[in-house]
Amino acid sequence: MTDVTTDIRPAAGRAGLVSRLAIVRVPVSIVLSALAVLFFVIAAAAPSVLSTHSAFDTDLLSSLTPPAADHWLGTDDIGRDLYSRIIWGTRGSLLIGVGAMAVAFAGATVLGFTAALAPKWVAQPINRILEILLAFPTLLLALLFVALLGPSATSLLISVGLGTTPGYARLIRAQTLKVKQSGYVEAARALGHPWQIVFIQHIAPNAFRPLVGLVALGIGQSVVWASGLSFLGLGVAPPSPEWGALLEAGKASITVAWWLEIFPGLAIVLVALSFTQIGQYIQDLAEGNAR
Amino acid sequence: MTTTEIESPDSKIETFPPAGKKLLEARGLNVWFTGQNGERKHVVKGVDLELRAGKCIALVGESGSGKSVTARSLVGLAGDNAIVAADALELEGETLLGRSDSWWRRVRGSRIGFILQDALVSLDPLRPVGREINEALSLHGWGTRQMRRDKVLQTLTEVGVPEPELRARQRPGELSGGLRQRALIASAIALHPDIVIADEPTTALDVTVQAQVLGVLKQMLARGTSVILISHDLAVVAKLADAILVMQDGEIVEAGPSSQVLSRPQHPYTQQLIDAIPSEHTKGTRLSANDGVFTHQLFAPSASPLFLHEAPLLEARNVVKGFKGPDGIRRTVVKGVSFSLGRGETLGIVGESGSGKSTVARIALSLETPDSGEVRFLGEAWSHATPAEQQKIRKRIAVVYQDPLSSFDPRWRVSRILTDAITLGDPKHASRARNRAAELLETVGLTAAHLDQWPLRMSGGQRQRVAIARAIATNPEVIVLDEAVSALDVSVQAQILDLLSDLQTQLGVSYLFISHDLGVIHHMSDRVLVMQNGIAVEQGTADEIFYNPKHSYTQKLLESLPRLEYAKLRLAASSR
Amino acid sequence: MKKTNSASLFASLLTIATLSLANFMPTGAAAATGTDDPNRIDGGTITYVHEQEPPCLWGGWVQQAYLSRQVFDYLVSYGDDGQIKPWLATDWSESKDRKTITFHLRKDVVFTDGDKFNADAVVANYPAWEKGIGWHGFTYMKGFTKVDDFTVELHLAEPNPEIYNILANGHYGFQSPKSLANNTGEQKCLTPVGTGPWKIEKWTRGSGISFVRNESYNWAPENARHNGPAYAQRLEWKFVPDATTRWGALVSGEANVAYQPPSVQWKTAQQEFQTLSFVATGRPQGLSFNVARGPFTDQRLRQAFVYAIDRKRIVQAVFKGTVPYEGNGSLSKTTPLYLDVDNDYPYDTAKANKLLDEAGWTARDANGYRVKDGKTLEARLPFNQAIINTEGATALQVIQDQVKAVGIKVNLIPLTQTEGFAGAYSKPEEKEISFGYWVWPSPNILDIVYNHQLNGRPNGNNTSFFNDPKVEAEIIDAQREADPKVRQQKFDKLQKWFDDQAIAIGVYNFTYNVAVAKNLKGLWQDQGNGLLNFYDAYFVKE
Amino acid sequence: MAVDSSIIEAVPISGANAQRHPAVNILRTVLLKVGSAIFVLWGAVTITFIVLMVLPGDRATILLNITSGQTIARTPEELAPINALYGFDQPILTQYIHYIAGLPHGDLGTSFELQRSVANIIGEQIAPTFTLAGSALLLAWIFAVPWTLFTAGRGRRIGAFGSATETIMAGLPQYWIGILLLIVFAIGLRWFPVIGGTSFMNTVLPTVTLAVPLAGFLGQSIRSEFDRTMREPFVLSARARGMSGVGVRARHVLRHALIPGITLSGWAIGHLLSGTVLVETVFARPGLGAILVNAVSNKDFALVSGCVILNSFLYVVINLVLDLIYLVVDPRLRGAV
Repeated sequence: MTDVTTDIRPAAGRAGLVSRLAIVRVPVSIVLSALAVLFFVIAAAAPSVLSTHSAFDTDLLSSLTPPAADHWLGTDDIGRDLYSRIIWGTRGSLLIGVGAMAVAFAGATVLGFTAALAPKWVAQPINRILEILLAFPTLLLALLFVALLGPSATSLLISVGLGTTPGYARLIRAQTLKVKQSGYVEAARALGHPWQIVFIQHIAPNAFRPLVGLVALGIGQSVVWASGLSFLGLGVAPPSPEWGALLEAGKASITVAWWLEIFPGLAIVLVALSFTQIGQYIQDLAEGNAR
Repeated sequence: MTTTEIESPDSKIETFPPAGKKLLEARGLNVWFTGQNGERKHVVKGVDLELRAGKCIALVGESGSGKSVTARSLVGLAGDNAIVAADALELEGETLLGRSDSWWRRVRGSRIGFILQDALVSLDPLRPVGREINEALSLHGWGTRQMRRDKVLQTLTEVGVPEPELRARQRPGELSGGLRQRALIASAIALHPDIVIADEPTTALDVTVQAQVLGVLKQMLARGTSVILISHDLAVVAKLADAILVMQDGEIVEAGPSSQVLSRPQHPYTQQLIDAIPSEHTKGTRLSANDGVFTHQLFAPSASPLFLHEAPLLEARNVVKGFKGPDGIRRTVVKGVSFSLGRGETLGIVGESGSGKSTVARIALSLETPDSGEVRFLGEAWSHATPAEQQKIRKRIAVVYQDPLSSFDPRWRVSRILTDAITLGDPKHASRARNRAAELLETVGLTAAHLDQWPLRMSGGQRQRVAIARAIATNPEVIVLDEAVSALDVSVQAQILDLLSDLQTQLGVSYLFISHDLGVIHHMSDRVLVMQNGIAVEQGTADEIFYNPKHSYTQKLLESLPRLEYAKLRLAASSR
Repeated sequence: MKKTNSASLFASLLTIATLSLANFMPTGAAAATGTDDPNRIDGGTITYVHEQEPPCLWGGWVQQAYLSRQVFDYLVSYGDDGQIKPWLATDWSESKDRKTITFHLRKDVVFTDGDKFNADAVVANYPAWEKGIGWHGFTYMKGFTKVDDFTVELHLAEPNPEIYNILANGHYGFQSPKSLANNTGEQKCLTPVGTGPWKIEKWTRGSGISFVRNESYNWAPENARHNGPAYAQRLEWKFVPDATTRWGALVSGEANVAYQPPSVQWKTAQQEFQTLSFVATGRPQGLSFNVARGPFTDQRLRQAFVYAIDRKRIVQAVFKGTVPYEGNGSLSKTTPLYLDVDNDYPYDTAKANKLLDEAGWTARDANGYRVKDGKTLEARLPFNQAIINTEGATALQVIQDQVKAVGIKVNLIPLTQTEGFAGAYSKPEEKEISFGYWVWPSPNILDIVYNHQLNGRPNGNNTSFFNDPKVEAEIIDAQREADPKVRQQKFDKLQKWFDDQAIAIGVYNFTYNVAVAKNLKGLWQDQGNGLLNFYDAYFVKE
Repeated sequence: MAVDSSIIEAVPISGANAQRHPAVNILRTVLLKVGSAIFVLWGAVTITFIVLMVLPGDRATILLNITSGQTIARTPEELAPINALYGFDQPILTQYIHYIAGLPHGDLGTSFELQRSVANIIGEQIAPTFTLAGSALLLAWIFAVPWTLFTAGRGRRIGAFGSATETIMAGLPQYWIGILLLIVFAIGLRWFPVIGGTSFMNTVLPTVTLAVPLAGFLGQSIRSEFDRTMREPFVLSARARGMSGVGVRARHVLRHALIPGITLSGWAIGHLLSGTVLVETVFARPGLGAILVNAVSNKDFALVSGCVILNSFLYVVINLVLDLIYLVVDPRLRGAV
């Protein structure tokens, strides 16, 4: 009998995701977000299923057609179907988003765990390096890497990934330190489990749990980031319809062909939004805040 | 249920006006909560209560009984998702139903004061307490700035806060538990409301602090304020209340004058609550109604019960431990504690918060290494053993924490929690670990059906049973129980204490039993160690300590402890 | 004769114009108005929105010439008819060996810091030219010598008929000797001191440069519309990288003159504003095939590539009339001795396919690309994003798409500014096709871009890696030819040969367009290199 | 029953904490902070140096090509004088030591591309960037605080609406908002100037552009803390004292909710260079962003490094300032410093 408020509040705490999903009523916004993500995943995996035209075939006779029945989202200045280009650009854009997160989390995991768990003489230097990298402008890190690797999807992915690594590393470190002090880690130690087992069974998975949502969130943000680099002319080689490149190219025609700028932008927003929504939802579930 | 009538003569009653005016009355109070999915939950069911001037009535019940919701409904703060209905709900004849927010704001704080438990979280931690009290005044447009400032100090003095100027400038975190709880009371009574509702005002407080706060409430009563006291603790209630209403599952199951309810409980639930309180009188008796369940003789005790001449199972010698605080300053929290624990024995360690008892527990488990001194297990090095040696001994010393939930990996179900421990205890059992887990659950009074449950979805008592099952899974010789029953409702606590006793009898296991609760300690312990500020001030058999305390601190602790009139209770029980 | 004799070499982006083209020559109001317009308003601030911001005001980059032209004066000036007119030099004469030119200088010219312009000033500027203009060595200037206070001799290593064009081109202006001697590097970079009609008041990096007029200016070139101080009081030169924004600034009236309006708005610009256009001389934007190695060593493949692309339509669709189609891969329409080959290689995929079949690229892979001996017909085409704009990149994408239809795979490789300027993808084994242009006022551009050696080392400007001593000799011979008619014939023959060989083919001309508000008159583009001249520009009452 | 869950049981009972020696402690803290700040700056400069050295592309070639508009490889004869002039021919370590040695004297070196001292360039460009970043942060706060105040902790519907708005804002690409704002408000409606500049009217659209995603992030972080704090018992206490719902939000809950917002603001200021680059590009506004992008492209080490030093310095300073702000907002921390 501790907290008088517990009796009117739903128990906050933790439980397995699966069982929670089963009992929690999923909000409409999450359903819509999941549908959007599904749409984009299909577009990335099998663009031809969703596209209506070729994304690369030019048709100089129908350049800058406004959105219509034939070209749902209009055409660009050399007659390519914008809708199909957005669909075909999904793979590149999502790959950059997902890949950047993979890079960021791979780096951040190693750095974060080491900084939190390694002996002082290892952890301290890593903490220092993290501190230096955090003081570095993220965009500059990305710029340097693009300059180093040349403009391509791969270098965008690596640049955005590495640029955001220090931030995530610090989060993982903080999370690991928190889990390290938790009751169940102590319980496992008291039970007689050696450190490696405690790490594998408890620390690593639980430190990651609240970050699962962050990954989804980061995918959306990475797409935005990468498109920003494309916008600065550090993007993917044409004619790739990567979204940032579409925005860059559409800018010149915006006064007469608004669709070239609006729709790719909306695609980016939609991806960022739906991934963020799902990310937050997963995070809430993981932290037990979902009702 | 019957309306409470306060007629019974009590020693205190003479200081009050004989029959107070009716201040607050509820008839047929019902509260529902609307859940996320629109379904309604009936949490308060037809409660009747009546508070007369200068009286104290108490709502008693366990968690989930609806007592707090009832109290909050009386100040219109049941919550946004609550539906409150009543045949009548009146404050001095004015109805409280359907009142606007601005009307309520005028009532709250000026006519009805409301005190919550634990001022550490019930006062804004970012603001000085003086400001909070001042706010109570300014919200009701009371006085000028200067008058309010004086009033704050006056109110603080009223509730017994020394150096009020200094304290008013401090934030809750900077005050001791007793002072901040008094400050909280001050913020609720600054405008001298006729009615004060105190919701668990002493819960989470150390026993000495609790005594101080009860004293403040008593003074309020003496000044003519009427009090509605909400508590789970019958002993606390017994000190103050004129009448007691016992709540269970949203209903009042018994109501009557305190003496009557406590000494001649009519309802079995009331009876059960009273019986469940552990104390010096209950030593060696069962606290709960259910019989000891012990269907499986799972394993022979690892060694035959008593080797008279063997070394103590656990022996701490002059253990010292300090920690560096966030300010970089090292504080010694355990200052040379020695004890020994024999086979099949229970050593109780009692002390208030900050006494260092939990650190002692961690040192006993070798989760901390003492700065000096050492702990030996069966005469072998334990606190200073190599990790490999420690690994072996760990399986023979288990632990149960206050909050079992936090000691379970949130990703694991009960089965995994138990099989993990079983396999670790003896890898040979891996193949039939699940069966053994089921047996363990039955041993601790659960069933195999619980295997696939998430601890989060279990009740506090069930979780603690799982924690105990995990503790005995490795077949240990010692179990460290660190406030293992402190978070439980009294009836559940009774069951767990009984279970622990049963296990000790059958397994011959030794307990290092750490608690702040003197009653529990006395009930459980063979020998007791009293700690204060990191020092073991007194050590001896339980009866020596409790009936013949030598050290002044021990004496103070025992004096502070609110007790029921046990003789009377026992009498009542035997006459039943 | 040395083989580098006639080459003025190194293309910077300097420009010259000689021919009038229907759509690309200023015909309009802006240029033709006289000095005594009754509606003229004295003073005012002209706001010009330009695209790129150079590091320093003066130097060898055309972006610097645009600016230098406002604050410096030059020995000679381009006339509207393409003839060279006197400016700071009143007259001049050439020695017999054409290697020494004697200039007689004006005597009334004063720098804005009070320093006098004279022979000493000319001589003092030469070291700065030598050091500050990256390609200076290719002009064959050796230095000035003072004859008397107002007479200098310019010495050339080789006779150079285009030397006047170069001296008039915006890079070879004069700074005050005092400032050259005493000012800091930063001052020389940001606020050089000249004799010109404008003085620099302030340069806010990332934003723009404020010019104020030189009140004592009274030595305008002969082809200027007036003499005396500039009409307008101030000139605000803003740097706005985005075309749409520049357009918006013009439309909203914030700017009076906008550089390179968006192509999609060009029609509107022509209807609602005054426009000025100038087609750059030299070599047009074109494709150069690597003839040293790879598939395009085969002439049939080069020709097939050209037949496979519909160049006229691409230029029309992508640039919407802002730039003209150019068929000639060697010389642009405005370059002297230009040969029109616009009708060669019409769009003909059948012919392209036939040529490819003949060359043995008959098999196709799963994606429809041609294969021979297990190798896909594939070409790398790197392009520098700092030089090829978005529309240029779009044109390349259409080309890529069109040649795909005949089974050629083109890989576009965008280079960052760092890569491009660091010389990435400039070796024969790194690319099959190059895309780029050279601004140069003379047909001897052929020598710059086709000579395989330069000072005994591989010539970096030879992007087709062409290596044929016989043809190189013919180019030099044509450049040195004294008889204009024969010279024309020789250059025609060479242009035709390069066209037939399809070593380099044209796509479009680099064109310098501006849109001008209707209430600003008198603005003209230098007919030698297209530099804007704000000196004569004035506002009129509306 | 509260049994200390923390390892440290010796919680000071009163606020007195008499045993400390404040002067020694403060000096120690200051020295530590300054030391780590210098270390961070040194590390950032060194990383910049290493990366720019590793970056492909010869600086002398870039310089030659950029001043003549060409993209070709250069001969050693052409490069030698440039290398000698800028000291590119010295051993890398020498160049590094030379640069580092100049720093303590405030010598940030000279930009070889712009022919100017880096300190001058930064001094000239810092104001517009600061104005932009500062006003964007301010605007983000001005939006986020009332927005959270009125939509957080008010039931699911309103909360979901508030939170969705924030999510959308946070997900908007900055340059995209910038372009749209420019097209609609400057070019279309002509409410604001089109050409970039540093006047007030010139700053409005860039500020909004930068503020929109920031307000989204800020709102999200404030909201979650707000929601959490609304469930704290002291909220009930204050209500029971007679305080109105709005009063509790504004006077108690908000203060708690601001703490994560402050953390985020520190992060945002620390990354102002990243944020302003795109916005400055879209609006053709002077500032460090464009300078930085160009400097990286041209391997202009001194300039890039100057920007890095500025940013790192800012990061360090902001963190110190934040520590102080935390102390004001959350006095509980005072004992711990």
